[in-house]
Amino acid sequence: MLEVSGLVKRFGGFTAVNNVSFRVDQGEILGLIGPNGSGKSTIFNMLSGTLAPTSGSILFAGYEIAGLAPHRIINGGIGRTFQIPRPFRRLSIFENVALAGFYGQGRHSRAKAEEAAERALAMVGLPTDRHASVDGLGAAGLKKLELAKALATSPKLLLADESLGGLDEAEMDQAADMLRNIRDELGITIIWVEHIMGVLMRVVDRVMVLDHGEKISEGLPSAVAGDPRVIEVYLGTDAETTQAAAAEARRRGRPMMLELRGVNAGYGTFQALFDVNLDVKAGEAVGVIGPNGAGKTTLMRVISGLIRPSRGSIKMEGVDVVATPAHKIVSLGIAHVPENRRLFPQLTVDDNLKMGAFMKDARGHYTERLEVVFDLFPRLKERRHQMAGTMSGGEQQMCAIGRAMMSNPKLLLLDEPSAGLAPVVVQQVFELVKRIRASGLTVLIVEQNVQQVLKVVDRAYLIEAGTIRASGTSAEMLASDTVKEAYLGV
Amino acid sequence: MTGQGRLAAWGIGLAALVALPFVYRDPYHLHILVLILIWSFAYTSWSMMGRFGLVSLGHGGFMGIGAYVTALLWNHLGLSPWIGIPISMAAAGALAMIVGYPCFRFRITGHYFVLVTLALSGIVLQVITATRDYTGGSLGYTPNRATGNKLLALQFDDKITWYLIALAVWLFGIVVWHWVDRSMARYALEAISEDEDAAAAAGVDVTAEKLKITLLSALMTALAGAIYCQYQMFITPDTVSGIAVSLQMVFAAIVGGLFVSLGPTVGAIITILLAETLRIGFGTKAVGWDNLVYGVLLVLFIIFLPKGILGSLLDRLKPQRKVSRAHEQEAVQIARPGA
Amino acid sequence: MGMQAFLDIFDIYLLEAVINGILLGGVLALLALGLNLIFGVIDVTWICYAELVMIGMYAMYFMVQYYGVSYFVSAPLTILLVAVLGAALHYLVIAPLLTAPPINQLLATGGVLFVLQSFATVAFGIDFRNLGIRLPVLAFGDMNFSYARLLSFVAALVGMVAVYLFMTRTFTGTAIRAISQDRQIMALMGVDTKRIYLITSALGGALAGLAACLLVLQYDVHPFVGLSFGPITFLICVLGGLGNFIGGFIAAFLFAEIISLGGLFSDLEWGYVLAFAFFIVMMFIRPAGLLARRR
Amino acid sequence: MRLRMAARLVRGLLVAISATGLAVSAHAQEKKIKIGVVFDLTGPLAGGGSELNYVGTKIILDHFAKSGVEGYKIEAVYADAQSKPDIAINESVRLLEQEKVDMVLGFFSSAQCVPVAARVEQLKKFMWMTTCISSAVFNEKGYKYVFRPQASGDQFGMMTMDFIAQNASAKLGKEPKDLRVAIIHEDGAYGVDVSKGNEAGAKKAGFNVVLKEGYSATAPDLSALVTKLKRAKPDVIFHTGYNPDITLLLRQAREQGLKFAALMGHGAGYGVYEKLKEGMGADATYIFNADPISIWLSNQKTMDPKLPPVIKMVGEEFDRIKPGVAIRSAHVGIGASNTYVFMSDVLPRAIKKYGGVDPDALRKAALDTDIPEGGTMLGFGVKFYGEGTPMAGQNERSFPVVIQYLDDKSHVVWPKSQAQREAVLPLPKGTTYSNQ
Repeated sequence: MLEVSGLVKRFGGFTAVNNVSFRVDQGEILGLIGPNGSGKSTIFNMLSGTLAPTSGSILFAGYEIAGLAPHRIINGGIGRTFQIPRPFRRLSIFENVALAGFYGQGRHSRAKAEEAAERALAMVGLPTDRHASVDGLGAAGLKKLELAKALATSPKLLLADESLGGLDEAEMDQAADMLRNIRDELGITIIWVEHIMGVLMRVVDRVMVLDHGEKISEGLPSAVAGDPRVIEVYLGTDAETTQAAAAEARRRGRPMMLELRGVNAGYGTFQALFDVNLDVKAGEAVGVIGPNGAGKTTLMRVISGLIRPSRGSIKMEGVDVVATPAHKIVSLGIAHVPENRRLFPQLTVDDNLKMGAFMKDARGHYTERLEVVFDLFPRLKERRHQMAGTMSGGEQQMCAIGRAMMSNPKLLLLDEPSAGLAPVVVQQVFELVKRIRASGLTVLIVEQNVQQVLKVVDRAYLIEAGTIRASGTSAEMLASDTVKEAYLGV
Repeated sequence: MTGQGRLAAWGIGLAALVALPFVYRDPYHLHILVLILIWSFAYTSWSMMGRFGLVSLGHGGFMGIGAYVTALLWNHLGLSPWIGIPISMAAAGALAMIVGYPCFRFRITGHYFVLVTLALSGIVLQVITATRDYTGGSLGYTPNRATGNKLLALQFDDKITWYLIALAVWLFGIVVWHWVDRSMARYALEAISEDEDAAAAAGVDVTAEKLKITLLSALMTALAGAIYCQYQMFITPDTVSGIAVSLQMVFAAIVGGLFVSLGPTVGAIITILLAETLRIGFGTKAVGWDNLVYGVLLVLFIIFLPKGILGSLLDRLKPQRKVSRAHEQEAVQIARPGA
Repeated sequence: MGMQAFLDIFDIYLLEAVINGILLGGVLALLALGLNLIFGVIDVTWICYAELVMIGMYAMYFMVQYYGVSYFVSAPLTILLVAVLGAALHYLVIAPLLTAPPINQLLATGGVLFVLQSFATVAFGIDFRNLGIRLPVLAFGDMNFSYARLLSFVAALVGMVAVYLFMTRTFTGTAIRAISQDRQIMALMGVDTKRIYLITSALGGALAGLAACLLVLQYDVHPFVGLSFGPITFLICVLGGLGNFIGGFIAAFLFAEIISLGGLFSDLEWGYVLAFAFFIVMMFIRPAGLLARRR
Repeated sequence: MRLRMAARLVRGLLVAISATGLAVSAHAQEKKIKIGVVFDLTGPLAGGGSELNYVGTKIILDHFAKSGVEGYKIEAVYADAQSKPDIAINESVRLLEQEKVDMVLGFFSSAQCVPVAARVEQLKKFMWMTTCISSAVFNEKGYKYVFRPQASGDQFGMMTMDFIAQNASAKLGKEPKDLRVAIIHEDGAYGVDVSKGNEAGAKKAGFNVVLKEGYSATAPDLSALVTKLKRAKPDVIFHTGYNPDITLLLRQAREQGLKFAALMGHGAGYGVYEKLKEGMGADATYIFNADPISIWLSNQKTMDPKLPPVIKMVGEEFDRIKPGVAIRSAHVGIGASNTYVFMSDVLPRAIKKYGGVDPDALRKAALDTDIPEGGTMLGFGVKFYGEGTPMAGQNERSFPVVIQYLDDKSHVVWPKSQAQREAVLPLPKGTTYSNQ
């Protein structure tokens, strides 16, 4: 049904998808997995025409569709959902789906479109009331709407992008069943991208694993879960024991630095965190692990004040910071290295570091801090006049951490420092984290790369679907079945 | 209101409007009414695309083409406006396609789209001025008085005829508005205005849909220009083309309310009456005050009543609308995490 | 046009037109500088930018002509005044609309345009006012150049350098550049974005004030003087790439040359027609500005 | 603050609406003539002379309002055309149909005269144009109710050409065929019309026209035009413009080193010496201008003896309204004199002979007008071309004069009959624009 060969996509110098080939057979459900930034969404975007491939061929039902305009591909029988639901809020639920029913099938009659909309809505279990507003839908409802829109285009092949993120357990199971039903009842072939492995592994016929834009494994779910390369990607290989004992020693008798109690937070109607409790003591390194979409980044944003929690308290050295604006939280000694580094690409390394020292108190110590950062990362000194955007990923991560350290923080928040980096570089980044630790700074680090992170932290929390599921020392966490299940679904 | 009740209300309103000039004959007030109707039609034409986030400042250009091409064909070739108007509309439509296609193809949106269309109005204005040997330049242009058949020349001396013509044209605009509002094209355009990628993923040919509404809007605007010319029998580059006219359309549509069919009409009534009463009210005693008030009102409207007078009023009257439109003025989210 | 007639165009006057184009470019570049700053940093189009310049020109006129203050004392006062005006514009009109669609901000400043124009009409009347300062003329044989224009040209250069130094050497300047690249994470740097916006607006206003001080040497001031320059300034900024100072600078000269030479070969308006058409074509070829890579 | 503004606005609106409504019913039965007066009080034309015309006109109307005319009360309703033709049309229609004025009077810009005349004629109302000069208003239109005592545009253009033609060999030392002339003009009805007269005059005189070009009065930059002029090397430049385009052109001409022997202006912007002086300083000296003669310069010896006191009265009133103006612009006199002709000659006749102030009475009275040369403050006489002639409604006896600005005064230098002194031609050596 679908035959992809030699698919490549480059963005500037960055290769997001590198020479991927695969095929999907009629009536199959193919699971597509891989860590963040491994190229899953990019492949979806090429299959659906949102992006044109740099090279390679995509044969769908015998026709070459690579590079066609999206509406032609959709009309040709491929439907897709988006990772983050993108409903049309100015239209009612019914109109959203009817729109897809009308245009998605090459614009036949309106009556037929409405018929298709009713069928699709019934299929996913949304009301077929014509006037119901999108605004009333919660996270699960939006995901359903996304699916209904794709179904209304009467696809032969459905590209389902992370249909489960942000749902609770019951909703997840329901959604997984729905995908199965779609295949069984409508005979629609499905490619499914998902991070929640447990559910995915139960439903799919075959799994394909991507890492850094390349296919590293393919096969039956059970086989893939046991594939050492896959385990390496998700959990790391050298399972050497951590410095648990040292950590334990360090932990004792330290004053409390950061204290979260009953924190709830989200975006609009979407709740991302549920009653999160978390402690970080002075001098400690604490990790937060969990699959994509579990709420890790939201947690970081809540601490640094970018998002106001809807409930709960956050105390930094005993001071409640819930009502403090983000730019003032920095002066309390919290520095946040955001996900994907977020450097100012068109500024030099020097200027980026300068921004880190923008605060009044920090400006006075600008030169001293620069020394400290350059001591820690000599590479940055060499690159100081280079545009930040032109450096390698590892160097950029150095720069991002260096920028955060310019404000002379007490607590460093690191959000996925390894995301999107090559394995060798990931190694280097964790070396950096170790060095920072050694300098005595308190660190809270969020990571998908369980193995690596557990090597550098004293303690860790496992977060899943916005809730803390487990916590313990690094060694305890590594041995935990809960962690394994969360990652590999076994 | 039920569908039937609504239809009845429209019917009664229309009958009253048609009957009006036969009952009330004050010529100056009729003159103002005719102007309001013609401009309402122009503003409605603009809002056809404006309501979908396609803010064009090029409509001054389309209007200018409608007026000038019609008048030029009449004066130089003796072509009746009955033929000249379709030709002028086609010319405006062609221009809209020439500029619109690359704009939509290359996804020029937001500020950039506004500024490209702004340049378009500028071009039309300057071309009219530069070809002064034919168009009379900035001094303006008068269609020749018909010597023969007035109907053929579309020139009438009495206000009632013009009032009825303007009413018909205006009604045509409202009907087209409703026709688009009920069509699938509206769904597609609303979707496009929110999220082009997602709309494409639902199978919508984004470029084609945008082009279609732009074409429709440009054709109607050109018609408005031609009618204005035939009524006033005098046009200048500044009154029917250029950036000022484009801005006037945008402002009036916003003041009245972009998202309801009668919004632009309400906008025309308010802006024209405001301008007239302020000018007459202040008269020669305090020159410049009328525009000052006008400007302050515009700023206040955009800040406090972005949905316009009629839009806000309807919201107030009908708190439970079928689809909440509270988000209509929210910025469309541009940044999306992770590519 | 015959061949000879065509060749006749290439004379000393063509050169003069070219150089006059460059000098006009200086004026336009100066105008584009401040607008570009606002555009690039706050992502807002001040449709009324040229009207701020107009108010500044009136301030110069009244101080110099009416109260007899020396030009060099009036100039900094004017720059200060327009800077305050710029900050006020941001505080009163833009700030309440920052979360609204960009189009609404653009239109609100359009309303301010009306307000400023009619305010000037009410306050100063419709007379054309002239500063009455007549600078000498620089002559090279048959070619003559105006000092006033040379001055604007130099000021545009100096203004650019000054803005460049401010933007690169100071913390605030660096923050202004950074905020245009990633608005959302500025808070993580301890930067209060509201304050930076206010500073940027004042700076944009100050540059409009500077432009006013120089334009008043060349043009009569009247309430509608802004309309002569406003639209073309926006186009220059977009053509150069929003927020791209060098791009804006180059675009100003390109535009000025097209206007100057286009007007030489035919009626003056054709220069503008060509310039606008050039703009539209360039938008399709380089939508992100002259110096940007193709998307 | 904003609220109070809004409240005031609402109140203003209510007042205005009720006022317009009441105006209809308050049309009283007393004997009175209501005159709608339209000039530009805002926009670029206001500064170009329209406002001065308004002042002159108002002085005369106020003067007659004191005594009334033949038992009729005089009521003037003023409107601002805002320098825009469409507003001029709207206001004229409003005055005639809403304010129920008996006639409209005034109009500065030719761009307004042309469409307004067509509209007024269509409404069969009476129109008396005091100022605008475009011949396009009448050309072959056959209007019945539109009259203009003012000279027409082509007469302006012919007059300056004639002046140069008569002086070319004596003063400029060139045969007509060797004399290079450039004709530039703003592209409105006014500029186009005058330039046509220029062209006809140049052809008649046999000059070598090296450049003829129009431009928009609102153009922000005229340096390309100046370069073209430099390339064409004209001896005499015939220019028609408003302000600020005149100031801009002459400033850029100075900066770019344009040289010539004489500059001939044609009214409008060139009629307001104050502005020329403000913009150009000493360079405003020696400029020529064709305009109806200033009432303060006209030859009072050959004038109807009842007029000099009126001139004096206008001058005193003007000084009271606008103190400290060096040269009382000719525009004031144009408005005053042409209004005076109507009030003192046409209107009394309409009332006495034709029994009222309806359009037909006014029209018949206007057609009867026969004022000999010297019978108006502007020196010329008044007699209108009759029905059936191409210029029906135009005064056949009006003529402009050529004046020159010297020592901050204007002096009539042409035609010979009105001349007060010899023209300074060419520009003296050492002056900014001199090509000597």
